[in-house]
This record gives sequence, structure tokens and C-alpha cells, in this order.
Amino acid sequence: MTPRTVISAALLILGGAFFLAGTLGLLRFPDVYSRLHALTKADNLGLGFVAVGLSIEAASFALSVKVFIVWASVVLASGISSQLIAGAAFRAGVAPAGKAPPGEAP
Amino acid sequence: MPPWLAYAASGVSLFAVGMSALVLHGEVMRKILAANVSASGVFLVLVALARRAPKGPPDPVPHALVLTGIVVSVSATALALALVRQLRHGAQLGPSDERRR
Amino acid sequence: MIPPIDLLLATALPLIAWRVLATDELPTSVVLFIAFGLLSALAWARLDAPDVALVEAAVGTGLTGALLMSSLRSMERPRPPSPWRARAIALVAAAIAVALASVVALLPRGALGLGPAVLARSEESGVAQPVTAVLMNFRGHDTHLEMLVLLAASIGVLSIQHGTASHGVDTAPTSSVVMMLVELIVPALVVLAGYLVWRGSRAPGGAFQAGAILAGGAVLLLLTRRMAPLSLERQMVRMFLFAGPVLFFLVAAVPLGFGGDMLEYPRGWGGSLILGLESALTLSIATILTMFFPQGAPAPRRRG
Amino acid sequence: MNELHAGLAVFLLLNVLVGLVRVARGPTFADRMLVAQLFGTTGVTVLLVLGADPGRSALRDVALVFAMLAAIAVVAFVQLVPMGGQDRDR
Repeated sequence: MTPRTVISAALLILGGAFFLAGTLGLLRFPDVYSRLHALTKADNLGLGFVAVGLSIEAASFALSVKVFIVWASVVLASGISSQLIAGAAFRAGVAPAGKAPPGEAP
Repeated sequence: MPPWLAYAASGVSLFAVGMSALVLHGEVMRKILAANVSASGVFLVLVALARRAPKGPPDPVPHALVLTGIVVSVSATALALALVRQLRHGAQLGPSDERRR
Repeated sequence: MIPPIDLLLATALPLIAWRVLATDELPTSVVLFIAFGLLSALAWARLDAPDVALVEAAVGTGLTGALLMSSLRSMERPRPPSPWRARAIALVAAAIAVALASVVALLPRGALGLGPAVLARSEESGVAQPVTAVLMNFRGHDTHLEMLVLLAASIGVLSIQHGTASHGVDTAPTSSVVMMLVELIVPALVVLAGYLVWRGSRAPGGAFQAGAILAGGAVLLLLTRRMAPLSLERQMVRMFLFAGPVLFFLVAAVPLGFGGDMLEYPRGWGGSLILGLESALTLSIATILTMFFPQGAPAPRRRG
Repeated sequence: MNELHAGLAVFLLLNVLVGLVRVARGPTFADRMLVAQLFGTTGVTVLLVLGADPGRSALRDVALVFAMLAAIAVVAFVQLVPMGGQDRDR
């Protein structure tokens, strides 16, 4: 076991842990807004750690660039789409947990 | 049981699930989804059969068939959906539809 | 011994398909169907069919989802089937499944199929990637006829929609966030499609994958009203639509005049001819797939 | 396939399958789209992990296609699907 394989294995496992956190948030959080928050953040970080882990493992520049492009597109797309989903839910009058629906008197 | 056989069995079950839903449900949208599921089952069986050799590259001919098959099945789906929209446009469905507007 | 991931995928696929079809609410079915497409892409990946996985990724995540959502308003009321009928049908389906599965299980194990034959002659095809060689050379006539099927379907969709043009998509007003996404992602999709065509001669990729990706970008533009609806009245649209099939026809027919066989590529020209043909097919496939999407209200007619 | 990769891929796939519970529970269509989002990110990660296998490097291109097209379903959802209340009263 070289230090490189240890580091990359640690990063892969850490990435997996973030995905677990995201899934738990998706299942346990009370409303669509908090679920959105938990899921997108945790999963993008999880993907980031896995991507770095795989790049360190393979130690190839071309590969790292491709993996980075994949990660960047996911972060961009999921950041924007989570904003869109939240906006659509809010306009449709979905109430945040413990609050009155938007646009109605409390 | 080799992995390809598991996928082939999965494909056969997909085909059966899709076919029974196609016969069972009256809604046209659901029939379209069911036909798509059946098609996926057929594709899965074909690609699984291409992987029968224990090592070496898989058979490229079924891959080519499935690849174009996916695109053709999207076109069939699109044609069916266009017909559904036209059907609705002609029928101007009742109150359930008004509510969504 | 089956690796756990294969067991998981093979079991999950029929279960999700069953949920897709049994769920009461259609929007839920549509989301589950998108998820189903993703899992099938993983199955293609595990079965060493990256070409198929690419098409599934492009078609399943982009086009099919958008198409289904564009038709969600056409929902009918659910009509729950009677339970005894459901049971009878399930029984028949199970019997058919068992019969089919036993046929599949009886097929010779370890068969190589046509793989060795394709590999042995890949030198002559002009391309090193076996799936591209099959599509564009060995079974070129199949691919040509498939293009004609696609063309026929797109003309069908267009003529059906003709009467209901005003009932195509009525999209919500576009927010600046969506615009930003579209501006960033559409140019990237064009580059990605070009990369896949260029790579198609040596590695997984090609006209069908690239065409589906371009169509995904075009659907984004249609959804945000950045692109005028495609109509046959626009010359550009007609050119793109027919470029692939017409070029394919010429490539097929010209050798006949010189005493060759139909679709016989001149020696040494296979590679370049296939690349040119693939580029034209990419444009045609992208245009056809985009036409499948409801085009919305027709743009005011412009002349000249 | 190295064991850590195999384990990670199975673990991520299980995450996706457990996430399907949220599709069933809803309650709003936005919740369901959120799960489609989860599928996208997790699916990309699984493909990258599978693509690290020698001889399967083409799967990274599949991951790239997924990553770039994942947004289309969400944009289609926002632009096309009327959410107006029909989910709220369930």
C-alpha cells in the first residue's frame, strides 16, 4: 500500500459518506426546501471527493481534466436546477415546514 | 449463473411487466410507458446475449441493433404522444382538465 | 458467482418498471421512468456496451423526459382495472415470462456471436470501432432504412401537430437563471457532440449519440423560446433533415454505376466516407429528434 | 474490478434505490423532481467509478453526457408542468 492508494481510498470513502448524508437528509428532513438543501450540497461534495480520489489513483493528467469537467458540469447543472425546483415549489404555494404557505396570511 | 443470464432474466421480466400493463391499463399515457418498458426488456435481452463469451470483447452486432432501436423507439413514443395531444385537443376533456389550468 | 452490483441492477430494473406502471399519479410515473432510464444506462455499462449506454444517457435523460413532461397536461383520469382481470393478466404474463426465460437459459453458453467475424474484417471497414463498423459499413443498409423510419415518424408528428400548433408547448416565462444555464450548457453540448462524432471511428460514439445530444440542446432552446419552432417552411430545416438520408443514398448508389455493389466503399476511402456520412447523419438525427418535441405556437411567417 | 470500487458502486446504487422512497412519499411533484436530481448526480458518480476499471474508460464519456443533459428534465419540468396547487391538497 503506497501513500497514494491510502489517500485515494480515504477520499473515495469520504465521498461515499457524503452521499449517505444526502440520502438521509432526503428521507428525514421536513419539507422540500430543506431536503433540496441537504441533497444537492452533500451529493456535489460527495462527487467531488470521489472525483479527486479517482484522479489521484489513476495519476493521469488527461483523465483528471475529463473528471474535472464532469464534476464542474454537475455542480453547475445541479446548483441551477435545485434553485429552479425550489422556485417552482414556492410559486406553487408549497409551505416551508412550520410556516404558512407563501402568499397567505399566517 | 453467469451475470449475463441475470440481466437476460431481468430483461424477460421487464418484457412481461410491460406487456401486462399494456393490456391492463386503459389510459393511453400509461400504455405508451408500458410499450417503452417492454422495448427496454427486449434490448436488455439482446445486449445480455451479446455478452455470452466469458472473456474478450462482446458481440457488436446486437449493440448496433439496440443502439438504433433506442432511437427508433423514441420516435415511436414521440408519434404516440403527438397523437395523445391531438386526442385531447379534439376531445377537450372535462372538469379534471379545467382544474389544472 | 454474480457480482453484487449486477444482482442489484438486474433485480431493481423490473421492480422500478413495475412501480412506473402501477403508480396512480402519472407525474410520479414519469419521474420513475427517468430513473429507470438511468439504471438501464448502468446496466449497459456493466454489460460492456458503452455505445448503447451513451445513447441511453442522451435519449433517456434528455429527450424522453422532456417529451413525456410536455404531454403531462394530456392526462386522463386513471381508470383502475378490475382486480380479477389484473390477476388473470399477471398470471398469463408470468407464464410467458417463464417460457421466454427457459428459452434464453437453453441458448448455448459462451457463444461468441458475430464478434470475431466483425473483428477479422475491421481492417476493411475503414474504422477501428466495431459498433461503428457494423452500423456504417457491414449493415449500412439497415442504418439507412432506420433513418427513413425516423424521417417518416418526424413527418408524422409534424402533420399531426399541424392542426394543434397553438396547443403545443405553452411554456412559463423564462427566468434569468434558466437563461444562464442554457447559455452555458448549449455551446458545451455542441462541442460534446462534435467530439463524439470524431471519436466514433476509434471509440464509442457516433451519429446517433451526437444527434441525440444536439437535439437535447435544441429542446433546451425551444423550451426557453431561444429558437424559432422548426417548420418545414424553413430551408435550413429541410436541408438538415434530408442531408443524412440523401448523402447515404448517394454513397449507396454511386458504386452501382461503376460495377460495384450497393454501399460498397472504394478501398482506402472507407474511413473518410464514414466520417462525412456520420457528420451529415448527426445533423439529420438531431433535427428529426428536435421535431418530435411539440414546437409551440408557430412563429409569425417571415418572407425572404 | 477493485474491491473498493465495487463496494462503493454498490453503496451508491443502494443510495439511489433508497431515495426512491421519496418518490413514493412525495408529497409534491417538486420532491419527486428532486429525486431525479439525486439520480443524476449519483449515476454520474457510479459511472466514473465503473469507468476507472481498465478497459472501461469509455464510461467517463457516458458520465459526461449524463452530467450535461441532467438539467434538461428539470428545465422541462419548470417550464412545462403546472404545479398550481394540485399536489398541495393531497
